Amino acid sequence: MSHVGKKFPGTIAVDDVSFEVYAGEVHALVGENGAGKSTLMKMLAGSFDDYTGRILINGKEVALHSPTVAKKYGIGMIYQELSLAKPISIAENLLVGRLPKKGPFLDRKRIDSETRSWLSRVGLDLDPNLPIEDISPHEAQLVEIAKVLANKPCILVMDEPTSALSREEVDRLFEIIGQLKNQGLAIVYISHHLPEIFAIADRITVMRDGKKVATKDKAEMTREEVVQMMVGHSEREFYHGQPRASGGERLRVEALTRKGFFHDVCFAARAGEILGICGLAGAGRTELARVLVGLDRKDSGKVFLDGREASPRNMAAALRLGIAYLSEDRKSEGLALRLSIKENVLAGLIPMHSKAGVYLPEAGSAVLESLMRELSIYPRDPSRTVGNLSGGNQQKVLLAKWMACGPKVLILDEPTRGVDIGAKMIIHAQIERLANEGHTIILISSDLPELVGLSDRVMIMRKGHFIREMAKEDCTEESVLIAANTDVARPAQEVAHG
Amino acid sequence: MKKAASIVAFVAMAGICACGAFGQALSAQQKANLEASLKVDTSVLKSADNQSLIVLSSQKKVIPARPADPDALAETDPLHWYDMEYAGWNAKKVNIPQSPADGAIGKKIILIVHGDHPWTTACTLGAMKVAQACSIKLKVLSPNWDLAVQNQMIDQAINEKPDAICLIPLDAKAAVQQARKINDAGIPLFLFNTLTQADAMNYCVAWTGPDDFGQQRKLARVWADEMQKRNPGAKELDVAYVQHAPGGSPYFARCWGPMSELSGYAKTVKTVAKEAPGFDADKATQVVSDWLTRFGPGLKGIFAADDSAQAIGIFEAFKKAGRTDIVVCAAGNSKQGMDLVKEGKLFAITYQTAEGDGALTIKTAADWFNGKAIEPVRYLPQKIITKANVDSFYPPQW
Amino acid sequence: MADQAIAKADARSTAQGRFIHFVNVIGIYFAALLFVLLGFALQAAGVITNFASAQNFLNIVDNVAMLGIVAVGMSFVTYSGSMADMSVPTTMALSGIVAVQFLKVGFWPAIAAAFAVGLVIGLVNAVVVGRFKANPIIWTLAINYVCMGIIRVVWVNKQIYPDMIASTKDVSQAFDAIYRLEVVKGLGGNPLASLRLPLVMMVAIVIIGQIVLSRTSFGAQLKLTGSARKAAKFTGVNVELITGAAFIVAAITATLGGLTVTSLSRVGAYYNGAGYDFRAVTAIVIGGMSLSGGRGSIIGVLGGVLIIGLINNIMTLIGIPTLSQDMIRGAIFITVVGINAKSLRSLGRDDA
Amino acid sequence: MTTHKKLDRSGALSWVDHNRIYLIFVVALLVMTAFAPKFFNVFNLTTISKTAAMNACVAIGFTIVMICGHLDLSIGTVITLAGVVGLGLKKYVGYEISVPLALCSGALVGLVNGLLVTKVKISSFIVTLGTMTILQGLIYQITGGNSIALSTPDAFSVADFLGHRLIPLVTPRVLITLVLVLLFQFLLSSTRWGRNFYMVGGNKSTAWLGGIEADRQIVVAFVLSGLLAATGGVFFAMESSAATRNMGDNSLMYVLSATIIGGTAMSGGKGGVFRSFVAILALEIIYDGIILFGLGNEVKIFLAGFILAVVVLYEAYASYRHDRVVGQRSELLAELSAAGRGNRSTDAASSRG
Repeated sequence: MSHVGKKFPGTIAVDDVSFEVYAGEVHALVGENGAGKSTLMKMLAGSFDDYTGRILINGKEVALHSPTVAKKYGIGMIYQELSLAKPISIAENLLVGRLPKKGPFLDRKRIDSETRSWLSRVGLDLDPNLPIEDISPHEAQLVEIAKVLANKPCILVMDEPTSALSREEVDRLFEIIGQLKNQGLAIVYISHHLPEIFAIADRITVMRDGKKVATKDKAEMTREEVVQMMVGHSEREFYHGQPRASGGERLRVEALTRKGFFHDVCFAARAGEILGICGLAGAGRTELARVLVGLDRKDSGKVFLDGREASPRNMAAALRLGIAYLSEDRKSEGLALRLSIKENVLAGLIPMHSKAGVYLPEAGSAVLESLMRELSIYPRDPSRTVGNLSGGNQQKVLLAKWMACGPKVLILDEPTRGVDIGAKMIIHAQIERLANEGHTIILISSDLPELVGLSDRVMIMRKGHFIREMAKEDCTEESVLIAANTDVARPAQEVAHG
Repeated sequence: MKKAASIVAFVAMAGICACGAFGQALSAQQKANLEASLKVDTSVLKSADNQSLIVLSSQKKVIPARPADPDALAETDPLHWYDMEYAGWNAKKVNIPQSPADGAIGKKIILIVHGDHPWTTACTLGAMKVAQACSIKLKVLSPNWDLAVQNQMIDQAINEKPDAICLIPLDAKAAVQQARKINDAGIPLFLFNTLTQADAMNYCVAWTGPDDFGQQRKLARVWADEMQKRNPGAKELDVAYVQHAPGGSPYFARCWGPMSELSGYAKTVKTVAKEAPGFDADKATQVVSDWLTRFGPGLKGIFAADDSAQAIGIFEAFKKAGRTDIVVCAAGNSKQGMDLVKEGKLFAITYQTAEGDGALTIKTAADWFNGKAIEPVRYLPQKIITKANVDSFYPPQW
Repeated sequence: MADQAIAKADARSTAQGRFIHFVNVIGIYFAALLFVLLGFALQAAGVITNFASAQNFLNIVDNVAMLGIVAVGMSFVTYSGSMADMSVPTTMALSGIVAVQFLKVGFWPAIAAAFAVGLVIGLVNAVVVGRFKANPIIWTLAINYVCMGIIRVVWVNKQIYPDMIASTKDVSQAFDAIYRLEVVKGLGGNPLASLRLPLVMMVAIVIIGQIVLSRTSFGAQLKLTGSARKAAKFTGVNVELITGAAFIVAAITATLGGLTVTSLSRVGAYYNGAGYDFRAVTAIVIGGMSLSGGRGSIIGVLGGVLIIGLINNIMTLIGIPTLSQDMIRGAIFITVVGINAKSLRSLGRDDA
Repeated sequence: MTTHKKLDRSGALSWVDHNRIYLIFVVALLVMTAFAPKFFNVFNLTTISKTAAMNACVAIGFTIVMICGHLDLSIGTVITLAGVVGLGLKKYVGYEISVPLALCSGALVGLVNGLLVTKVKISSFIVTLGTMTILQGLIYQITGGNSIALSTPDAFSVADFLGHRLIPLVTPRVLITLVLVLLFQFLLSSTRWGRNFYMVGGNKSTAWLGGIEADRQIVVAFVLSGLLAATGGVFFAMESSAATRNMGDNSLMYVLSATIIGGTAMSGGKGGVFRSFVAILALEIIYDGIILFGLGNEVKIFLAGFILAVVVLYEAYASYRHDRVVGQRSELLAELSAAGRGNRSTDAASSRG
């Protein structure tokens, strides 16, 4: 199996790229958002019927005009967005399009046994008849991986497969990748996460602006070089890590509990401080944020804002109190993709820009103008539809929306997930600026360099408990990671005392 | 549960056997029952509008000979509608059960109407009044304008084995199979209110109800006379018809009935338009407004199939256009219609007794139980209501 | 930067975005104009007469006034992303019959009672669809059934007449005037051309509706909710409240429509308002409002209502039987929506 | 390994939830048997099955469309159209040809619906609303507002045949419906082709990526819906020996309610043909009982709305609850209950002390 090559003259998303992957290798594909990685791979998976250029598998030219055809040629793809049908059972999702048959009818027994064996392959023990909507998101991610593996592909494309997985699950996945590689599969691995890339890739291809920059063996490259190829400068130089003079206590959380999600969480944050919250997937970070802004109801505990108890009943109340939350899912929870930049940025200010019920969007023009400039939102035309912007700019619009509200406490949940490095740097600069201006920032992030680089303090969450607080001096990517992975049997309070 | 059901079944069976044991000859008890039944006087009953509840049409309907192929005649020829208008008169009755002639008292009748409507409520009330007077057990079923449900109710009614079934068929044509089914079960059937296809008449003891065609023809003459009076010497009187909802006999009787009548009676009357806007006042307003735009002052008369919503809509349209010269007649006997007659807007309407309709079918069944000879068709009286006599018809039945 | 590439595509799409706006709002009036021209052409060809008269145009708008009132309210529901309020017919019937019943007390109590009933239905829909996110179509359909059952059970299949129930003749005349009141008499010197209350109400509701939708914070939040419910929720919009409010608006206009239709037919009965659900949806969709929410305008809906009025008028003037008109109406409906969908799809937004 | 609580994955409640419609059916049957006069006998039960036959047949196709995540509002008019075509052409070509033609007319309407939904990409609600309106006009155009009846002996013999009782509860028309229900239930649950409908409704892009021709599947669903609505309509008309202009008008709301009550979700991907069938039977039992009790349509309408409302409300509430607890961690809950037990025991200890 060798040599996949294709040309796309004139196309904007992917421009005249040749790319090859050999049997028995893990080929990493890296690049900023919008660099064309995903588009390139979707062509391979048969998602487009109007690509130009040629694709060759095993030296023979093939026309991959539909997913069926691509599948026939043994191409399997794990998508960034889950491609599972929620009301349908795990088994049928896993074996979609090729449910085992006995004669003309389905072979229930084989469906069950086959599903179970593939699930156990990725470390899941679930009833194959459960619908996807009844399992948790990271279980679903594993089912997604199992689904592609079950197709026994000879070329496997993975687009950000680890974004929803915990450390253990990532390790397990890498183990599987290793096995597959030894079986002679060609694996394309797309990720923003450079440590992962360097952990498993054999060769690395860097893309930028829809063009290929270079393909090299891992041994010939360093992380810095890769980053430089992606953006033209190093990632490291960005985090200044200047200590900030933080003010008095702004937010205090006492024994906050939402049953089954997080228990007895206590912490305090000062004005002008960036408080990082670190934890693996499912540690309860997002759930904590949701309770703080009133999206979910707490079961017990107290929250104080500037010394006054603050338990908002809904997001609107939270906003009035001055707590805002930038959610991790910008496409469905963050932005109204069909509306314009202006409408999105000013969305949080509707009550404030209204007099006696009359909405005056012009009142926000100045704010809008300055935010678009500060965040260098591109294009600069506020009437543009947000859905047509690049991921990075969408994320900037989302941040701008909350900056416009000027909250006392801003909770950022994965503020740079899936964002290219250029946008990431702008966003980081703005976060630091907000803190310097005296806003309290609670930063939830799985991106350890970001978390460690930006935060003044880091709280470690594990399995629904706060287990440790680390000061800036003690924080390194490694120490935080180790802390987040350590099982602590004691309740959080004792840790706080210790 | 099952036990209870079987007991019920057993008792029913026992009852049937017991009845059978008496054989054909009337027992003394039956004779007494018959005598008591014959003594019942239903002529004292009144409907809500203070009219006598049961009045048979005094005029004898003249039945012409059937043309060879009525469909071949023009729609404006009265005989085109022969099969519909004279349905039942020439029926070749099939397997009609013999009357037990043992008196109506204590008999059980199932009355199946077509659907819920204030008219139906009044009709049912009339039927109940007679049933009460005759000591008939009456059960009323309403299928809510759903043919499938009406079929179901017929099945249920057959299962209950009543002494007779009275039915307003939802559809003139579907009535044939319905009537056959009831006939097959050996239950006497009395159709009423809507005219059915002629074949259905073969399976029923009798049909009762308004002579829709005859009545509309009568109304048409009054209408034409008034138009001619208001437009003396006019060579052409343009008229339009607001039709009933398609499907039943009123759709035809209340449009082509007058139309075919006037083709002979008043040749100057010319039909320029007909529409079936349903029974929404606002849709009738729209249609009539557009007619006024289209035909202008030439339009001299409108005949409506319904004197409530449609009539109201017509006069709203007139008001907007400032027209008062158009002669409007309508079929029906609703409160709104009578009010419009009283106001002098609507020229004439027909008297349609809803209670009388329901009453007549029960009365006919009672007569049959009492062993009287039943003519195949019984009409309700024909009356035209105009401003002159409208007061005597208040209060309205529904 | 890849952004520049996107910007190029985006510039193109902005031009198309304006085109969409054109199709959605101006386009609908363009279509209406086409029908007017068709009418002129038919008149010139001698197929129809008197189409081009002030009286006829007044008739056209007069005849769709009630539909307009109901459609504008329901379009709030559509705009909020809840597709349609199928409980409109019985809301109309129930509020109408309750009003007639309360004429015994007086005119204003009757109006108040009607609105109280409408509000209760709206509130129930608001809670169930807004708060518990029940499927709006199915839920409102169920409520439609339930209300129909209530009317039938309470009034036992009878219909009631305003003049028989009203305490005094004045009261029943006042009720009669809801449909018949001439707000402006003798328009342009023509004693017959006058503006009646339903038309005035429709115009007022259209103006209020358009202002509410485009100029108030409620409208802005409704747009956000309709475009992206979850994002709106995460932006601090009380989406439950906003969605619920849309249903209440629909219920209020349905009550107005119910009062008008009851006043017109001079009878309180369960069948008043039948068919207004689908008629309103048709007007809304022809008017360019997207069933997926957040797109369209009240002015557009008015255009849709007017087009329906024009089609009806022209077809009756030609003399096409009402029931055959359905075929043409249906075909026009699908064509208009198809064109709309296609123009949206050229932008990759197949959400019409 | 996964550590999440298995939500509603077992337990009586979940079982009840899943088999809701069968419970409603059994309860309705028991209540009516116990209380409704003359309910539980062969005649009456046959009446029920006969009445249910048409709508049950229509519900098959409607359910398939709904499983695909779409809605077919045109079924009512397709029923009428099929009746009109089937009976109207009989005198020219006989039932042998007119019935297939009637079925084809239904399938054709379905095809048009399907193509407009998939190719022009208009929401199915709108498309089928449009075809519904068009068909209303078309039927009027064909019939001139008149019903079509056949009163020839051969038509009567067909009608009698379709309506006669083969075995208790089953007439030939019921048998046709039963066979179709079982056939489609089987196809939908046990063939790849059938499962594909669920996949398309569950997530169209998953289906597409899985190599399922989603658009074709949707078109097939609409064609089936048209075909089965026509089947229900034409056989009903044949048994009545008449096709009326509005015989299908009441079916849409009825079938829609039954399908929802049966547990097929409007969002697609869930449900089943057999469930809809049982729902129709359950409703029919309730309606029949209402008639036997001597209650009027007002009760029936109210109850129909009430049942539908309760089911919709329950489902909305269930998903509202589901959203609240999805993702709960079992070990945290375990910890909590352990703590609770601990507290209680210490309380007990202190009170004893």
